Amino acid sequence: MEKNTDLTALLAKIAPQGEVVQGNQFPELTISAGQLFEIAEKLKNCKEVPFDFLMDLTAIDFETKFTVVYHLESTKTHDVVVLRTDLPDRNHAEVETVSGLWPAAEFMEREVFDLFGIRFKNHHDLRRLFMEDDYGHPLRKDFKDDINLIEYPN
Amino acid sequence: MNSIVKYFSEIFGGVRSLLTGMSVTGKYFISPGEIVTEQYPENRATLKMTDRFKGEVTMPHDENNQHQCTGCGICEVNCPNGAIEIIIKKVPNESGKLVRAIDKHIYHLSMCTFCELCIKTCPSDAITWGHDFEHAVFDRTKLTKVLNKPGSSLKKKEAKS
Amino acid sequence: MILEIYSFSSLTEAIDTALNNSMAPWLATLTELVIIGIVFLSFYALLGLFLVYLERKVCAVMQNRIGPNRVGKWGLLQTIADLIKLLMKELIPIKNADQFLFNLAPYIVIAASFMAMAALPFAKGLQAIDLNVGLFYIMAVSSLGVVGILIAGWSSNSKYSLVGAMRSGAQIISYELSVGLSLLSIVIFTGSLQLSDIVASQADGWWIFKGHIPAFFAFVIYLVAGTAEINRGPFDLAEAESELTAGFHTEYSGIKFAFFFLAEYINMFIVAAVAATVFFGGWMPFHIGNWQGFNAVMDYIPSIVWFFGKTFFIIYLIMWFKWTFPRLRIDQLLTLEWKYLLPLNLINTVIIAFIVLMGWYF
Amino acid sequence: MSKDVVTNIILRDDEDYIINMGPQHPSTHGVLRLEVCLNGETVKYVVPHIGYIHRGIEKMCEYDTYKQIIHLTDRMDYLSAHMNNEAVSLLVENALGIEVPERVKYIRAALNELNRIASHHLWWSAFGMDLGALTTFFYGLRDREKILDIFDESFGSRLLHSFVTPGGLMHDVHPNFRKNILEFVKYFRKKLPEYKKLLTDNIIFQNRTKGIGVMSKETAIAFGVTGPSGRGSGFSCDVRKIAPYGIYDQLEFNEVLYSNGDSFDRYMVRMDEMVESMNLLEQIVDKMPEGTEFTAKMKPIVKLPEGEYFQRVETARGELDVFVVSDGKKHPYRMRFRSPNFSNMFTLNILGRGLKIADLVAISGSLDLVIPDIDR
Repeated sequence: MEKNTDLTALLAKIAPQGEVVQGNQFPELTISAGQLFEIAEKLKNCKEVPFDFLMDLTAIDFETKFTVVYHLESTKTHDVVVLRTDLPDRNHAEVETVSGLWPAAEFMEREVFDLFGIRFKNHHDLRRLFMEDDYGHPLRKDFKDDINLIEYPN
Repeated sequence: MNSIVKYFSEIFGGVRSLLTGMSVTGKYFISPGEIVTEQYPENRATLKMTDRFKGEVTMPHDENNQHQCTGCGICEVNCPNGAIEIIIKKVPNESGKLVRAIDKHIYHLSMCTFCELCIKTCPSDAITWGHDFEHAVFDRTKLTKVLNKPGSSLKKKEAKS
Repeated sequence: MILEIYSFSSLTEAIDTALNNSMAPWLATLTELVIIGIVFLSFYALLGLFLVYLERKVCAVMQNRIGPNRVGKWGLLQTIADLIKLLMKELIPIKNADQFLFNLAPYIVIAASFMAMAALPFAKGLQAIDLNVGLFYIMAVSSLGVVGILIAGWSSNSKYSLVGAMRSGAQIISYELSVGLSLLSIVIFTGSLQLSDIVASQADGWWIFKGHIPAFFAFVIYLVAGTAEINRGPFDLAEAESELTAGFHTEYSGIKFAFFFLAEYINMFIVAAVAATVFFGGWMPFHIGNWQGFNAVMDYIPSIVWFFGKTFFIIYLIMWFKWTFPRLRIDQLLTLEWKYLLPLNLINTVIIAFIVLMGWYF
Repeated sequence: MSKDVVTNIILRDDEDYIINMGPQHPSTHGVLRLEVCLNGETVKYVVPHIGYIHRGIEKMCEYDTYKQIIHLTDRMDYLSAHMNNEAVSLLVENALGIEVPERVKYIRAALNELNRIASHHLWWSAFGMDLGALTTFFYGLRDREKILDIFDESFGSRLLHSFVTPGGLMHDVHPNFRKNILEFVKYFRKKLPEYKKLLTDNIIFQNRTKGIGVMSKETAIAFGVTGPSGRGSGFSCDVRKIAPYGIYDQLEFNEVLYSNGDSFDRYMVRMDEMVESMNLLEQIVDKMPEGTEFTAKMKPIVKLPEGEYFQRVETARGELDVFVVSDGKKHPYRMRFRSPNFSNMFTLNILGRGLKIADLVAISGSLDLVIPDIDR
């Protein structure tokens, strides 16, 4: 199982607009939300290293922006790349869905929508997954819950 | 013809597989020595927990009603669930100076998840696991325990040689 | 032949004569009916409780457990305690259920199994009514229980119940055929549907031995089909616990649930008793042709012991199935009947008819 | 999207005959609610509803130190508690560049494999029960008890151990650890043929599982179905092989792969994995160095350097990924668990469509769902 060494070069070729860095574990590609679907499709259908397995899809609340993170693995070469996209508008965060490319994303996107309130455009069934409809988005940093004391001092 | 052979071989194969399955249960039916049931309340006398069994957090006291807890509060900080509360008091020592000592070491068994962090981090080995596992009570407040016995005091450390 | 001391006919005749001497004939008949009714009712309840206890013990030992052992000696009173619990439980009324049918269903189920017991020959001279179509009567009456199950499933206004009831309906309609055909093959031997005749015809050997392999085949098919007919594992689709929670009796509680529960076990007893009567000679002791000495020794065992011994052996077989096999799926259940059991059974019946025609049996 | 992958789009109709399986239902193994639409006995579609046991573990982790997080991971997939613990521990160790002693790696691997067997025991028991073979439950639990006794002796708890900690182990394993493992392997090798006789070879069981719930390899990859469920479809996804951690690169074992992707193959993968795990256990006991060291040197307060960290481990149910964003403090800034069951469960609709309701139970049993892991 040899690792493809020039993954960063590959990423740079696929997404010339994006910013490619070698993270501490995997190559990371940061792109704007508008290009996400296009790049994701290219990565999935890439000839040499098809990234066909969506390991993880999640989001991070950086207080100033949301970052949606996609961990992609190629089942052919077992290479992993990280795809990131920043959503600066926290109140109307919106990004194109990738559930058409990786059906696994359908539910991870629903989870992200539930916990962060990030909307996924063209998602065919975007409903809340865990919480009530009128509950806040608990993984946001500004979320306050007065009933369940999770913020005990430590 | 072939299909008829297949039809009957299917039946015989199926019946044979069913009979092998029945032989397993049948074997256990005629060997009651294999019964593994533990008759719990009756075997209380012989039932022994393992040495490391995590029943509840306890604080051992010696015969002079002395414990080793200095009230440093490290266990309280390390507990992920806030199951430990330490109430501090000031007591005069031999020279009349006020020093820190525990008033109450409160342990909420209902909140404990037995992660062992308090026992692991205790610098003076004052708390340890108790082997009692019959914790069921009718009132939830009874699960809040005070670990240091009333009137207990800190055990003096032997002078370092 | 059979020792007369073990015959119950002297006892029953004595009661009959005493009653007829002391009162008018119609009143005597009425009193007899009442006595029989009471005897059967208590027998029914005790038998049901004992079977529940037996099943628990049997499955426990098969599963490396002890089973009930707290209430009474060896847990013998466990089922009585359960019965008391069920009696005291609330009967939960179901909203939007058809109340009349909902309450009626348990009685239909229990009445059907009760009626079937009337024709069973328990021992020599111990049979409530010896109909000349006894076997036919038992089959007809015991399949009435499914009406109760269907009513229960439909009237409780629950989706699980309805699915369970429909499964049960399909199941009984299919398997009734195999039960009938496999019993028919023995009727071909005896030439009579009267149960006393069938028992008497086995005085020189049971049909399962006298009838060669085809009779054994018929017995196996009867056992499978009979298990299916009483909705027991591996054919317990009507109450498939892991799929339909409890199937047709999901919504029942308290004593109404207990009725279904009891009826299921009594049905198991009836199926086993019919198998014992038809294939294993009923209360007839184990006889081999002309071995007079051996037969005489066997005669010393009372007929009622023979009957219950055989019945409980078959009950044990049925329990053994249940606690070993996974459950079938509904379409596989029907496939098993229509594709395997029925054709084999038809062939078997033809073979038996041929054997009887040529007189190739003992 | 390639044609082999089926989509999950559900077409609802007002006339649908809906049955709610769960949240309290014997075969959903927890508080999972399946909205099942029936057409007679045939399933039209399945909509899983989750969240009944959502505890917000990811949020709670943001207020806990890395050592405290361990006890939360126990409670996600409570049947593979060791693997979950190890995931966080490995992540912290890799981030700090700590090399744990060789012996610890071997002990961890042994615990993983023991836990995997114990988990598969419970799965086998419950799977048999889903299909109506009630006796399997007791045989499976009887053998699982032997493993739990080993756990009990070493950690004092049977299910939720919190034993693996960043830097090593909580304390040393019991001196009888090796002996007990070998005894268990010997015992279980004798009992495993019984499993085969009772369930695997049974004609009813085979009819109930063969060709039921067929998942193609493409579907497995697309839906992210990992672990034994994915390997039943031929999706080579064993993290122990593709991204080895701990001592796994020095041990010899085979990745169990089947290709049909039906319930029976998913069943067989787990049955073979138990054998494979026993082989691993024998190797581990054989190679495990003597000694008493059980932890690397660690600072009392663990602070990860700023950055993002990712760790994959193979639990009994599939790939568990831990993703941590650290801002240099002693709490993680964001902690994310990609739980294997989450992805596995959402294939219920595409696998169960068009089959009977009894098959749905067989499929959900063969996927080996643990609901607290889905909800987290």
